[in-house]
Amino acid sequence: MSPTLWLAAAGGNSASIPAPHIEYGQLSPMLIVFAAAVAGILTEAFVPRRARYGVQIGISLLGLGGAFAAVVVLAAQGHATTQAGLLAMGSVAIDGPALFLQGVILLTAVMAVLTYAERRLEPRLNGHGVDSFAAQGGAVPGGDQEREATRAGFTTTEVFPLTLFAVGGMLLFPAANDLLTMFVALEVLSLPLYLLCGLARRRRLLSQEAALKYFLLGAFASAFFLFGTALLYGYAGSVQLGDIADVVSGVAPVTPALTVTTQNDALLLIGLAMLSVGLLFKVGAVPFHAWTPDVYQGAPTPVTGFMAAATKTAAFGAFLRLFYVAFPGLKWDWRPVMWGVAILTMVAGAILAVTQQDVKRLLAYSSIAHAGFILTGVIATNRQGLGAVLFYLLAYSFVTLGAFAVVTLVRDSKGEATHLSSWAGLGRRSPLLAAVFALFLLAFAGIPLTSGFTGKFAVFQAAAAGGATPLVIVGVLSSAVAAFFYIRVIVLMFFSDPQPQGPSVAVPSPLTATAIGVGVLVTLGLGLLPQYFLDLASKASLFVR
Amino acid sequence: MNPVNYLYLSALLFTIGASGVLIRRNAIVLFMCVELMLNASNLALVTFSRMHGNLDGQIIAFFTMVVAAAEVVVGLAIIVSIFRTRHTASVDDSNLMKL
Amino acid sequence: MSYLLTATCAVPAAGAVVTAALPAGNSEARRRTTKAVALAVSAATLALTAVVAARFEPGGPRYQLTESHSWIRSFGISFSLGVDGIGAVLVLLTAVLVPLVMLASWHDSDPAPAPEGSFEAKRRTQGFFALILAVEAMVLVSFLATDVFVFYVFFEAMLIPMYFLIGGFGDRAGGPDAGKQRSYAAVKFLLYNLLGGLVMLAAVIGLYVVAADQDLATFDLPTLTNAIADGKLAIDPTAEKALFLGFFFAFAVKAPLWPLHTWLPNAMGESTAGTAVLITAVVDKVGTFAMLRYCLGLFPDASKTFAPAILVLSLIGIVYGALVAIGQKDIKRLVAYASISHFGFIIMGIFALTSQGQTGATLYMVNHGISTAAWMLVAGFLISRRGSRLIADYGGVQKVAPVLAGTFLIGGLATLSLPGMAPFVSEFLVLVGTFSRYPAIGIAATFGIVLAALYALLLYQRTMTGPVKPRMEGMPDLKVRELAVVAPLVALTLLLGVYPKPLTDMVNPAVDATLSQVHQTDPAPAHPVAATTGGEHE
Amino acid sequence: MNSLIPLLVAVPLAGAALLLLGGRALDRFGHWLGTLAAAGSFGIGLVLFAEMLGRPTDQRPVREFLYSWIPVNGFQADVAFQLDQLSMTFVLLITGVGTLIHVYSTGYMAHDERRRRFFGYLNLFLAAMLLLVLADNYLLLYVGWEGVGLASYLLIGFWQHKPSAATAAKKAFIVNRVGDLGLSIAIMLMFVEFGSFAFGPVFGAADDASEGKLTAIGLMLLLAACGKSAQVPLQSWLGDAMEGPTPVSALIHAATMVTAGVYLITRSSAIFDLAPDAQTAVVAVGTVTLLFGAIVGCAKDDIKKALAGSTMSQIGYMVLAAGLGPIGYVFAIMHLVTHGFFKAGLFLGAGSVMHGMNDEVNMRHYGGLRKYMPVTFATFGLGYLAIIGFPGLSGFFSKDKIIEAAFSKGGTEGWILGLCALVGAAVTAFYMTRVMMMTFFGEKRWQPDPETGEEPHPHESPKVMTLPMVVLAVGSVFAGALFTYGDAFLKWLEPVTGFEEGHPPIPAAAVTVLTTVCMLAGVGLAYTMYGRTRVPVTPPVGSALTRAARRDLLQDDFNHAVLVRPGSALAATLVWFDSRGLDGFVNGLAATIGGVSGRLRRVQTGFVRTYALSMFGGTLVLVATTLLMRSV
Repeated sequence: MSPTLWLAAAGGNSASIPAPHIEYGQLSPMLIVFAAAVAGILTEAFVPRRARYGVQIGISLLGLGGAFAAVVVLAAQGHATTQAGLLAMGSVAIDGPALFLQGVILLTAVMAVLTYAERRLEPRLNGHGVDSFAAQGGAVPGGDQEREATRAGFTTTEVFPLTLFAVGGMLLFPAANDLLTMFVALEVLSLPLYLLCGLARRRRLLSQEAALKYFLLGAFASAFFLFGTALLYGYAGSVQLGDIADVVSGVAPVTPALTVTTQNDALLLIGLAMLSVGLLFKVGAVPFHAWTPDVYQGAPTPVTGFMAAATKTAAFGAFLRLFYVAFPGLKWDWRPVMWGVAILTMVAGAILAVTQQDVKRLLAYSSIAHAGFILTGVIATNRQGLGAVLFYLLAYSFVTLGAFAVVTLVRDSKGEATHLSSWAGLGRRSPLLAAVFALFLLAFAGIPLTSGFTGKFAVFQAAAAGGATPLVIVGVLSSAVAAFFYIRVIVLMFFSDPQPQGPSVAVPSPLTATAIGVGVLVTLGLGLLPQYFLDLASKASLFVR
Repeated sequence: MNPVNYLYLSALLFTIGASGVLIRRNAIVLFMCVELMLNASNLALVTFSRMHGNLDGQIIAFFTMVVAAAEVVVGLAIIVSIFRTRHTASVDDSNLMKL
Repeated sequence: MSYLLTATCAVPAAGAVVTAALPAGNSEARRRTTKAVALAVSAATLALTAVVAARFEPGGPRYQLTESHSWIRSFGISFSLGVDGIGAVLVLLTAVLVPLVMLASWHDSDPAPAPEGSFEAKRRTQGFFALILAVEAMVLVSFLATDVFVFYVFFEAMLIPMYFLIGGFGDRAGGPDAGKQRSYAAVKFLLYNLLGGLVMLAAVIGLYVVAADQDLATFDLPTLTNAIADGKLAIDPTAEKALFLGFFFAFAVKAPLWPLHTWLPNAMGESTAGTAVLITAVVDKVGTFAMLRYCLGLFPDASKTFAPAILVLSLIGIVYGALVAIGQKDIKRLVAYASISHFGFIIMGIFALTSQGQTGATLYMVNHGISTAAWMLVAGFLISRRGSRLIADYGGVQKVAPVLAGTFLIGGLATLSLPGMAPFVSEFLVLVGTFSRYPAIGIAATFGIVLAALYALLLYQRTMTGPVKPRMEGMPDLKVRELAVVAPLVALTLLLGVYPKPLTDMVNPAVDATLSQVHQTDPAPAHPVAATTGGEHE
Repeated sequence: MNSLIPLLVAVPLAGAALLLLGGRALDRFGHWLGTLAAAGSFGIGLVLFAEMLGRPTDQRPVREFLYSWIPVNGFQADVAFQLDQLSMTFVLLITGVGTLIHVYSTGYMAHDERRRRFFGYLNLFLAAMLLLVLADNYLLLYVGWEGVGLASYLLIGFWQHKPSAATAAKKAFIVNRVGDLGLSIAIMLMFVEFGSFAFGPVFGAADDASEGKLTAIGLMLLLAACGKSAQVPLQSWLGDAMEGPTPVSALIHAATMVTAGVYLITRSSAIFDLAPDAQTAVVAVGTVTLLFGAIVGCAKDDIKKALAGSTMSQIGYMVLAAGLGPIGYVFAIMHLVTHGFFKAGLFLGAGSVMHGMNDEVNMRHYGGLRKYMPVTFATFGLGYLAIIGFPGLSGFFSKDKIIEAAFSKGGTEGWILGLCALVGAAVTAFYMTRVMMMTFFGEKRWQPDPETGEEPHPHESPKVMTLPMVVLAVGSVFAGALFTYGDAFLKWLEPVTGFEEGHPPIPAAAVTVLTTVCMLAGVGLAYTMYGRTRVPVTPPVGSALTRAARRDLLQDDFNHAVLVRPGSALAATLVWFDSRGLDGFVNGLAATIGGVSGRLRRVQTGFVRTYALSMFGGTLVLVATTLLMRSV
């Protein structure tokens, strides 16, 4: 298009487009992770195949560790509280929730990487230990190329950089302070996950199907998100959450354009609804949950664990920021709707899980139910609620990762034995593993003295304080239903007789063992002595605007 | 010409894209419909950008194109690999996981 | 601040961990060490509780030996313990019963024939005894807690070890589908109580929110009850009713109160006799105890509102439980239904809101614990000999095993609360206490004593008397170990029947305090005569 | 001196404990130990009696407070004893007769391997019975009350291997429990009314209370008495109780325990005197029972059951008397004592006969035994004469007084009662004569033992058994005269029970004459039926009344039809309801959730486009509701 148009569009003051100013230090967590990801790619390009595995693990752990260190430092400098502020021309926020969730995501990612790197579970292929990822992602399942790759003992070490990219996106997602950044972050975290889902070594058809479904629906959802962004931009003339809030509450300086657009609430409300669709899809809330069970089942289990934990955390982070920063003024419009969604999610998640026969699908539905519980905390729209949700996400992430890590250990000739029937009598053959899994299940069920209970108590308490008592009641009732299927698994493991040719429990390397161990520790720790982390969460529970 | 008409157009496109996703069977076409939805959004953005007289909308549109491109890369990779496996691009054929 | 109470709870807890960690293995020696360790721990606990009881001054303040350790400041939760008269006697009961239960189920955890290297073969015994100790620890905490949240947490957590005890270890009498029956019973137990617990959770949260609104953001029981008593904390009536129901539901499931009782027969029927005793004599008592301490203390007005309805339910429970017991074919289920009838009495005593009723109810908890333990454990010995729970399979036992029969009869007589035995004291107090406020209900409940006589004596007659049934001859009489279990129980039953004063002295002040929380006083007699103790009217 | 009172209870209790807990070591001499305990208690009783006589009348009652039993605020139950003339009378009767029967049992149970336990139970009974009569408050009395019930349960079912015995024992206990219901309700009423249930306070405050309350209390006490004393409608257990060893029947089901009801009513005189309606009820029960028992007694062929019937009816007399108020109490107790002697004697005699006839109880298989067991015959005979009220023997005095008192009730009521009592006397004479004739006179109708087939060789019982019988016979001969001489008994008891002279519409002498006439009539009739004509070995069909009487006048059939069958039906229904109804509901709920889940799962078709559709739909709903929220 021609310059004149340009000038017209720019309102004739194109000269005064300010040069962006970036606070690299405070963005360091994301930058470090992205850097590590790029390094990973380069590794794929230049490091010999044999060495890649080690190098990638090194890079990933260093990157994530460094990022976590950065987060800690930033928090120590008070960026979580007093020094909280906006970065990069207000498109990224650094504040309590952001740093807290970034910390959680990074820790989760570290554990996930550990489970990724596990190489003792799969039978060794002519001398090469292999992990649970496809020998060669592109190769046709069962095709010559794959056989070739498998024999050569190839492994897809690309999963590490992919994961790092996803982590980067996840770090950005809850910190994004304008809709555009949020959208970009959304895509950055999603695209690598789409790929990761398709890279399972066993059951590749399921894996690819999972990838396809996740991708198509994900893209569909983000299209809604984008259109919502467009409408909100249309309404408020800006995509910065703060500005939107000002416009909504009518404190923003009135421009002639605004006088026109703000008359049209439809823009605002429809935009809000469509944004929520994009986010509700990510957190897996009913009726946008349909992808969850299929994807969780098909994806490689370490990836499932990572997704279930980290994606939910990041998505809820963004969700909170959107509703707490941009739309506090719209409480009375979105809260009733979210009530409905929360109730629907809790009930449907719990009820649907009752009849599941596959462990991974079961956990998928349970994660849906938990999304519902977390939503009750979100709806509280008070500081307690925010703190409670942060804590819940912390607790939930580790339980989930631990649970899926356990799933990777129960195997038979065809790989992981995820059908419940094959878990019968597990508690008799390997009591320890069964006990650990039982602990995670009890935490999911919210039995006291586990992290699950503390989290549930926190969110329900906040919800009740926020006047959402009915939600709490629905919550406890669906918890009862949920308890039913968690217990069903425990019964299966401990009280029913083992199948003759049941699965065996693989002895993991220190990697997975560490992941599970940490999971157990956190689960018990947050159950027995949660005070420190509750403080942390409540200290962090203030958004910057 | 009243910019609002562009909004109507974009809404129309968005709806067409969405219904396309629901109706069509071929993964590629499905995907194209999603792209259509994204472009509908772009149109809206640009229009609003015009109405508000600031550049944000147009910048977002550029970003969107980039993102869409990335999506295409990933998406096609997945679709193609599935096609090579199953020799079909119909999304209805891949429903091993259900219930 | 003394750590005595913490120690009392910590010892069994630590013991559970130690026992569980003991070296695995199926050798008789290994098992014996496990059992010895567990028994020693429970004995130590008993000693500690004895100290607690000794240090407790009936005349003193409501809660004694109190201690408080900050736990979750964010919700005003502190791990605070304290013992009042009611708690003291129940703590004693628990500590006394657990070692006896262990002794009684000495061989119940010996591995059934199982594949080598399986859990049965390796860790079964450790598991069993560790679980018992875990239950003991949690029960003790819930009796001693003076913080609503702490109580709730252990009230709930208790379910898990209990669940594994029920589901994991049954008596030898089970049929081919015993395992299925057991896990059904275990799941039923857990789901019932979990549902109750979750409903209570909502109420607990509600209470906290209400209190926090009136900037009393704490779970500390004395603080709350005092604030409620002197109106500093005003809960609006509807909310109070709702909260009361939330708490009561959980306790009524645990207690269990008709019609929420159906989990009990399965649980007691399928588990080992020892576990059954733990359930009915110890764990369930937490429910009735909590009604007394929490429902009445926290929601006095609601308690008064619902008292009549609850009394009716408990009345139904008394009669219903007894009648169904009469119709049972299975010894242990019969005992279970008898217990349901007794819980009816306990709850009735609590909600009659008279000092006789509540003291009676408290004693009833203790006495029912002791007597049912005796009855159930002897029944367990019997079942372990014949390998059947069916009444019809027995007959003429008194001919071959007179001591067993005799103790079984004593247990039965205690259950039908024969005067001179402990249960009579409590039952009569409950009846009088109820009668003095609700004559009709009191009289109706009195019919329970006839039905009790029916099921107790019918069971004795069918199993013990008459000609000796086949496969009965040569049935061994009670062994020394078994006598060592029964003797203390029988002794206590008689002693507390003849001289319950030590207990009443402990309980009375606590009961008076409870009643004053509910703003209730005993109805005065129509034509009072001079108080008549110590032979004053000579 | 009072400190001896607890010993009265303690000694036999200790004996019981020792015998029941002590192992086989005691088997050899345990029975003597038990007897010793009884005798010791009797001794203490005598000492206390002596020193009570030593005190002036107004200071005779003493109270011994042991300790506070159940103190709960207003509710104060003590363990405290009260020994007044009434209690003393019972103490002597219980320990005296008790000791004799212990002695008798040493012989009777000589061959039973569980003899030690038997004596343990007997001691236990003594302790409980003494507690009953010594308690100074109703709750402690309750303990003794059920204690004797327990002892009776254990002793009736002593031969537990016999199902009939076990059943009888259970029946006795259950029926008694129904009575106890009354006692506990009465205690509750007292507590609510007076805030106490100790004799002194309650009786002291009785006249403040409304008559309605007192009537209620009285009726409840009556219910209790009916249970323990086998009065209509709770009499059904006594007949079956004869399953127990005969000494038990003699001690518990004739002389002592069954009379506890009379004690209760007499003891509560202060309440009954103020509740005429309750008294009327008492009188009615007594009268009905005295006829009921007598009729049953006529029809039974089982000697013990015949005697049981007679016990029932004699206690009917006592209850009747007690119901008459101050004019009756003394005579009720007097008859109770004399009855204690002769009925115990009769039972021991019956026991002796059975002993000689290898445990045959059917009188139709007796006959002509007088030659073979002279002592038994003599003692039994004296007891017989006593019970039918043969002039000069004890029964004559006590019963006569009761009948007289019955007339003195006055009005038509008095006439009815008196006449019933007279008829009762006649019937008594009839059935006792029948027993006498069938057992000791007429030709032998002995039958071989059904199992062993050996012929019975009737022989006199050993000294240790006959001696007590002799003593009791002496008692039954002279007790009456002794008591009446100078109204000794009246003077003795009056301070406790109170007394007022009865004024029968017809002169006392006339009553005596009438009584005697009736008695002779009964004897004559019985003699013609069973003395003159030979008795068939197999019972004749008999009249409807006879047939009914043989079945205890259909009492059991009634209970079975009205209580037992519906009861067990109800139990069965509830069992069904519990598993199908309540549990069914719960399981149904679980199943429903499962079903819903199963149906909802179908939505998860696996088709990505369906998922997209659900998302799209969801979006529309979301948008719509958001807009709606604004518009409303």
